[in-house]
Amino acid sequence: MKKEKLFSLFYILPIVIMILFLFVFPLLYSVYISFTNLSLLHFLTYSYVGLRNYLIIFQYGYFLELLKNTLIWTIGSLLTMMTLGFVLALILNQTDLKGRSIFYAILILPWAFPGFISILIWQGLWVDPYGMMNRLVLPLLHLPRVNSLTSTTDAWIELIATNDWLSFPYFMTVFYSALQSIPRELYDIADLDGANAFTKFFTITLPSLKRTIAFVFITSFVFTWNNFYPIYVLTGGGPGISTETFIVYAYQEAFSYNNFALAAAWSIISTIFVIVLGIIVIKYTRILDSFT
Amino acid sequence: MGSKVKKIDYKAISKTLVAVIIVVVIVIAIGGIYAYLSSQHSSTPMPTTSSTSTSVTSTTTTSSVLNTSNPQALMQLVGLSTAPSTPVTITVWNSYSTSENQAFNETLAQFEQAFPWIHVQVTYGVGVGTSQFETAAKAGQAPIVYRDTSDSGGALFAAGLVLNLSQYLPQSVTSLYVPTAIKDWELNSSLYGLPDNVNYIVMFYNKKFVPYPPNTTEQLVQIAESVNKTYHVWGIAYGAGDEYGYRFAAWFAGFEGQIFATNNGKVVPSLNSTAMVNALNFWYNLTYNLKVNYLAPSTGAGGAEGQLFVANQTAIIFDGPWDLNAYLQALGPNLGAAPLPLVSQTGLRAAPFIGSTGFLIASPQASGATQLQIKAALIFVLYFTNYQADLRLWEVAHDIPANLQAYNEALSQLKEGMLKPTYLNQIMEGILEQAQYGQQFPNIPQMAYYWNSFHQYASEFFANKINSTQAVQGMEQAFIQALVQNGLMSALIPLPILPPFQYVLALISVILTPMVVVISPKKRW
Amino acid sequence: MMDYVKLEDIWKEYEEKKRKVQVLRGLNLEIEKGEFVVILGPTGEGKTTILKIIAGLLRQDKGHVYLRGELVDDLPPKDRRVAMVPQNYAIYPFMSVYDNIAFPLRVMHSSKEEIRKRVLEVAKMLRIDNLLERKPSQLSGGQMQRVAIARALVKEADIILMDEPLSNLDAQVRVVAREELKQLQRDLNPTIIYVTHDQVEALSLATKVAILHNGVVQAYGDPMEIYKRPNSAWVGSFLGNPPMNIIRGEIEGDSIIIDNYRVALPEEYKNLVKSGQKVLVGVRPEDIEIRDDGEIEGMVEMVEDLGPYSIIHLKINEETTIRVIEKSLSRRERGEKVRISIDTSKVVLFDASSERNLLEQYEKVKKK
Amino acid sequence: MMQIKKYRLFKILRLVISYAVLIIMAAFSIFPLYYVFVTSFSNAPNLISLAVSDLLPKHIYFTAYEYLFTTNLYGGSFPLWIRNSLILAGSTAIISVLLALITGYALSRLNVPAKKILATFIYIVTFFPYTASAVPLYLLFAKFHLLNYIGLILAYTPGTSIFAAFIAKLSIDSIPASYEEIAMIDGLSRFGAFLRIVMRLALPVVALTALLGFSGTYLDFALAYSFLLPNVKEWTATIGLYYMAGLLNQASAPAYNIFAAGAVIMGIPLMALFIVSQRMMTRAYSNLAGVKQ
Repeated sequence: MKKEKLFSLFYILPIVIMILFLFVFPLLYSVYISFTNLSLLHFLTYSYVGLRNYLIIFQYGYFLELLKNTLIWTIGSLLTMMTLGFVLALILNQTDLKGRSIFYAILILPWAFPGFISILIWQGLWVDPYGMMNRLVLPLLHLPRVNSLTSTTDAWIELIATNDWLSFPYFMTVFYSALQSIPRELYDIADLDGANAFTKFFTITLPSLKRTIAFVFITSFVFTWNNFYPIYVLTGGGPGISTETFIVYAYQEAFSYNNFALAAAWSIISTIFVIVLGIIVIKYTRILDSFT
Repeated sequence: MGSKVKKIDYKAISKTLVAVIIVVVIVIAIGGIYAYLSSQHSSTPMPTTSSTSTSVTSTTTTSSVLNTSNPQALMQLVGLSTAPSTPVTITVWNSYSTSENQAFNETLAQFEQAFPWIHVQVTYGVGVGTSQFETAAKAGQAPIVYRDTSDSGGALFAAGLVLNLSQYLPQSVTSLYVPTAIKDWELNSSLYGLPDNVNYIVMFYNKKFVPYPPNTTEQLVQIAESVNKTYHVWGIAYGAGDEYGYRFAAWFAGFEGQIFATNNGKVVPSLNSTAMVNALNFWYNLTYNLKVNYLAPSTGAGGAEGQLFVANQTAIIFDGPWDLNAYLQALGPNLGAAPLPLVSQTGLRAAPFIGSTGFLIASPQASGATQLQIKAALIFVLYFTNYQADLRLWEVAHDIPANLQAYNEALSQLKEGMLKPTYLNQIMEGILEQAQYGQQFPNIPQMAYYWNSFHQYASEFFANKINSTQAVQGMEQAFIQALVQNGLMSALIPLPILPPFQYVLALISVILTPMVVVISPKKRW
Repeated sequence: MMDYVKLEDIWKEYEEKKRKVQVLRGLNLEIEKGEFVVILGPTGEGKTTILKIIAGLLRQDKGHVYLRGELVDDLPPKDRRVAMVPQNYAIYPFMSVYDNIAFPLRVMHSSKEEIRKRVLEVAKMLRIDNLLERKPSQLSGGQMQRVAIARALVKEADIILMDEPLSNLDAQVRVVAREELKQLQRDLNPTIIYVTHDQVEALSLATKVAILHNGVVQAYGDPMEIYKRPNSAWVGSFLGNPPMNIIRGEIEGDSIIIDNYRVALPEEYKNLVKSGQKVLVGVRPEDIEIRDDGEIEGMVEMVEDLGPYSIIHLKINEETTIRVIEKSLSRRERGEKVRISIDTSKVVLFDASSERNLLEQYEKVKKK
Repeated sequence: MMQIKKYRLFKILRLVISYAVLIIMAAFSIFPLYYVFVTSFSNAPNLISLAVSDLLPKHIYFTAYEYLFTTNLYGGSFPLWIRNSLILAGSTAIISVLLALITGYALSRLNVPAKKILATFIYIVTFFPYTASAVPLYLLFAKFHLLNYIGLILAYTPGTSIFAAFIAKLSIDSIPASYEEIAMIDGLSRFGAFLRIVMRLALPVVALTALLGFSGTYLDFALAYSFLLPNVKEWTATIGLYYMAGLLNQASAPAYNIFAAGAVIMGIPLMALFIVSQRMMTRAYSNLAGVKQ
């Protein structure tokens, strides 16, 4: 028995070691740094300052503002892209629809295209009034133009729409996969019972996808919370700090202000938030139960 | 059965939770203790290696004329009588652009011929002002030589990552460079780098739309309006909303403002002034009321400003000579360059930062360099900022020389109209003229905290979120806060190491409240 | 004669959802070479666990496994030279039939020609040589089963473990497969350890049956012998369909008193019991006849019509119901009163407390 | 009769709406890519197209592609960097697959002590943002002299593997244990059975992990840049492309047509890979739905 346990540890060892080095070490290091004054003037020799950095955050920082932004960014992105992915998956899952695979192939292209390039391209597309979004697409749809420099709302629209473009194929794929694994018989029985499309959706489709939605939600929640590039490239957190999230702010704190200690403290606080929120979701969805 | 299983599951999850909480607590505790312990060690002041450098300078012959092109003279200057028997390798991070690299490579070939015992390992294409250098320095892997801008070099020097050249070179080397340029590299009367060129922004205009370069802001507005009316293109493309304050500093100065003031011998920000209000309002007016300025989302030749300028969609932009080639290619003889205009309200010139790029040498803690490597690096930086090297940069890439001799040579070339194509002479003259109306680029560490403070409130102002008074108050406050947070200004309320009781309580409750929610048994999702 | 497969005091415990389940509790089993042993037991009693322990896939917590007379506790599965046919056949879906059968040989690095020769030989024997190029998804259940057996045979291991290999087959195919399996064993004479919960399979296939219950072998021996003379009341009631009637009774002189009725005490038990002793009377439903002059009267409670015969449940008193097989097609009604007679020569008696066969107890004493 | 008519009408309506949504979304997904494509064949280094008519180019220039394939920058070249990227991404993919599947296997099959706590822990530490771990990682890897491909592969692998390990676990759950048991009896070791049988049966997950591992590495810029900066010959295609297009060096004006051309060269194989493996991908992800309630 003991030998068996040791033996199975051997299998889990590689990932544990990697995680210790690649996640736990940086985490510990950041916690450590956040208690010091490592910054431009104390770069090679720094000292312990206790909770000073955390106090700065709560006393001087834009804590609530950033929290609000981070939530708008995360929830706004997630809701829209999950809905989009879900609707597309439902559409693609109709058996009497022709050309499904072609559409699917086209629709996953944004995912397959180098993201760092896409974001730059989108930056160009959103330029007001020259980018194609403002010059062609939005006027075509009779929508007002979007200028992220002059309006916070516009900045959020720009960010979330771009993020949607980048990520909806992933959600579409996951939901499409899940939909395909629902046994046809369930629908056949429902048909015999005379259920309409809505009843079928709410009694069969949605419950069958509950787990998938939960798993995808928590994974993507963390990813989006920590996602940095779209904001950094598209709006740089502006106007002002109105689209700045914890992570973007921490990054700027580290690399523009060279205040690595404060940046570490911001990162730790941000991480505590995701961990707490993550645990709540994990707890309510019991998603990790299936993985152990 | 079902309920039983549920119960077991619930228990398991909360056990996990407890484990996670314990892990988090342990992690934080270990981190804290470790930080505390190691700070006890590291807080003992380290003997700075530079002070033990056995005063190399004493052996230097303070010869009347320094000739940094002569290998022998260079070696003597750093205290070497003969070439060492074993070769020395120095690592160099090069931040030149592609065209500048042509000049660099030529100089490098000559250098390697002159100093066969120095092997130069070049990393091309490094950015300036990069955090890469800091991270590498933290790991003790910084390059021995780095080419950076004077202001971010100043920050590196303040951080102790860069060698104090004053301890290695005689004061007389400063005479080799254009005074404004070498001044950019002095902090607390220490020299921390040697400049290879001078840079600042100028006004580029398109002769197709602009009949004469505006000399005052009144003229600027006039021209912009008439261009707008006649040609239906933008008069100016200046993304004041996407500004970090590098270019805006010129207007700020023109409206009689100063970034820093001295108060009881201490440097304090002085952004909260009518000058800033006026400068902001001036550009707001051009953008929103007269609608002749395009509030571009990105700057430079690759940004929206440059692209509009290149596409004949705007008459005037403000940019530096580093983008000259792109504009020259696109506009040819239509391209004009002139100094920024006089601010009519004050009668003062809009004065851009006269910055400089140059070579600096990493401190031994940052790069792990030996004394011999440092000597080789000194030779390198002197050689690459000498007359020939700098003139080459001017000829190939039109960099404004920082080497005095090369600068004078460039001026005489312009006077004789020797540049080809001929219209380039006029452009370069315009660019060089700007140097007379510049302001010194502050390189004190405080400067590092100016950019974001300015940006945050300027962009909110141009997004119509706040008025100009709020903006200037905000940026000043943010600036002060940043300085306080980084220990560059004393705080109004001193920050204790151990937080007040209520903060600890608040922090704990912030962390624990959601956890309590988690632990409380609830219906399954 | 050396035991070819020997399990000695095997203990095994599982942990399931934080609860410890003891599956095997000191199991002993000795199997001779060339035997076809069927391990029979209810589901969830650890039959498959035994096979896995023999194969080396699981390690017993305590006890020893001997194969061919050698202790193999520390030998990994690949070195134990056994073959196995798992319940779901585990035919690799990504390989053709040929590759599936050839797999064990490939792993042993046999030569190409050797593999080809052996696979064809085995395939021909199992009449699947026409299926070799197919993919498993194109096979029927019976064909899959043959492929699985072919794969087990191909490596010429002389110990073959089978885990309910017939349970996934249709009833008709199953009968044929059973016959074929039996024939195969006779022809090639490997030692087969076969696990099932199906009594018919056990009785028809086995040269020896081991009945597993509560983590130990309850009975081990010739299947018909166990059927006729089960060594415990549990074995008696487990084996046979309908199961053996176990009725409470008391010895009184030369007869057994059941309820108010008197039944003659069988000859062989005469010296083993004394008056007043409480016993359990085991009698198979087919050994009871419905006769008007029968000793015992009961009321028909339920009739199971199975076609060739019916099972009649007779209520004797509040706590005793007796099952009787009646071959005639005559219909009985619920509530009808009938009389039955027990063939006393076939009756077995168990100790009322230990539930062991009294005969066995006596033999044990004699041995000592 | 009416019923059937109504049903027909409903069906037609449903299909029409579906097609409309699909066509709009397809246009939405393709438009930026088309834009990149067009830009790569122009000779204007602009990102902001100044006229709608530019969307249908009158002239096609191959200058950007020519530049990418012929220019030698600092002693490196784009084809060399592409090769480097492929090697790096390929190795990461292989190691990610091994790591993910081994972990998934252990979680699914083996009696790992404190499995639940371990899994939760593994899951939760990944919440720490990448941007914050970049500097500590650099310092750590510098200390171990791992600022090279080996270090990069080590740093890339867990990101993909942890997510993939959970999917692999679900996938392996659905594979009957008898497959590997029979292989072990037939002469493979446990690890051998894992390699030859389990990995093969979990092929969709293997493919998905490989794909995610590959694309993650292939497209990364930040980490590769900080690790490989001093060695031009070891640069990856992403770093190379940034330099070729002049996006990193503020002293040169960006050439977006070159950037777009590089994007096309890098993007087409990746898109092909995604399209080819889409079936595997859907099958791998469908494991998520198969989770027991």
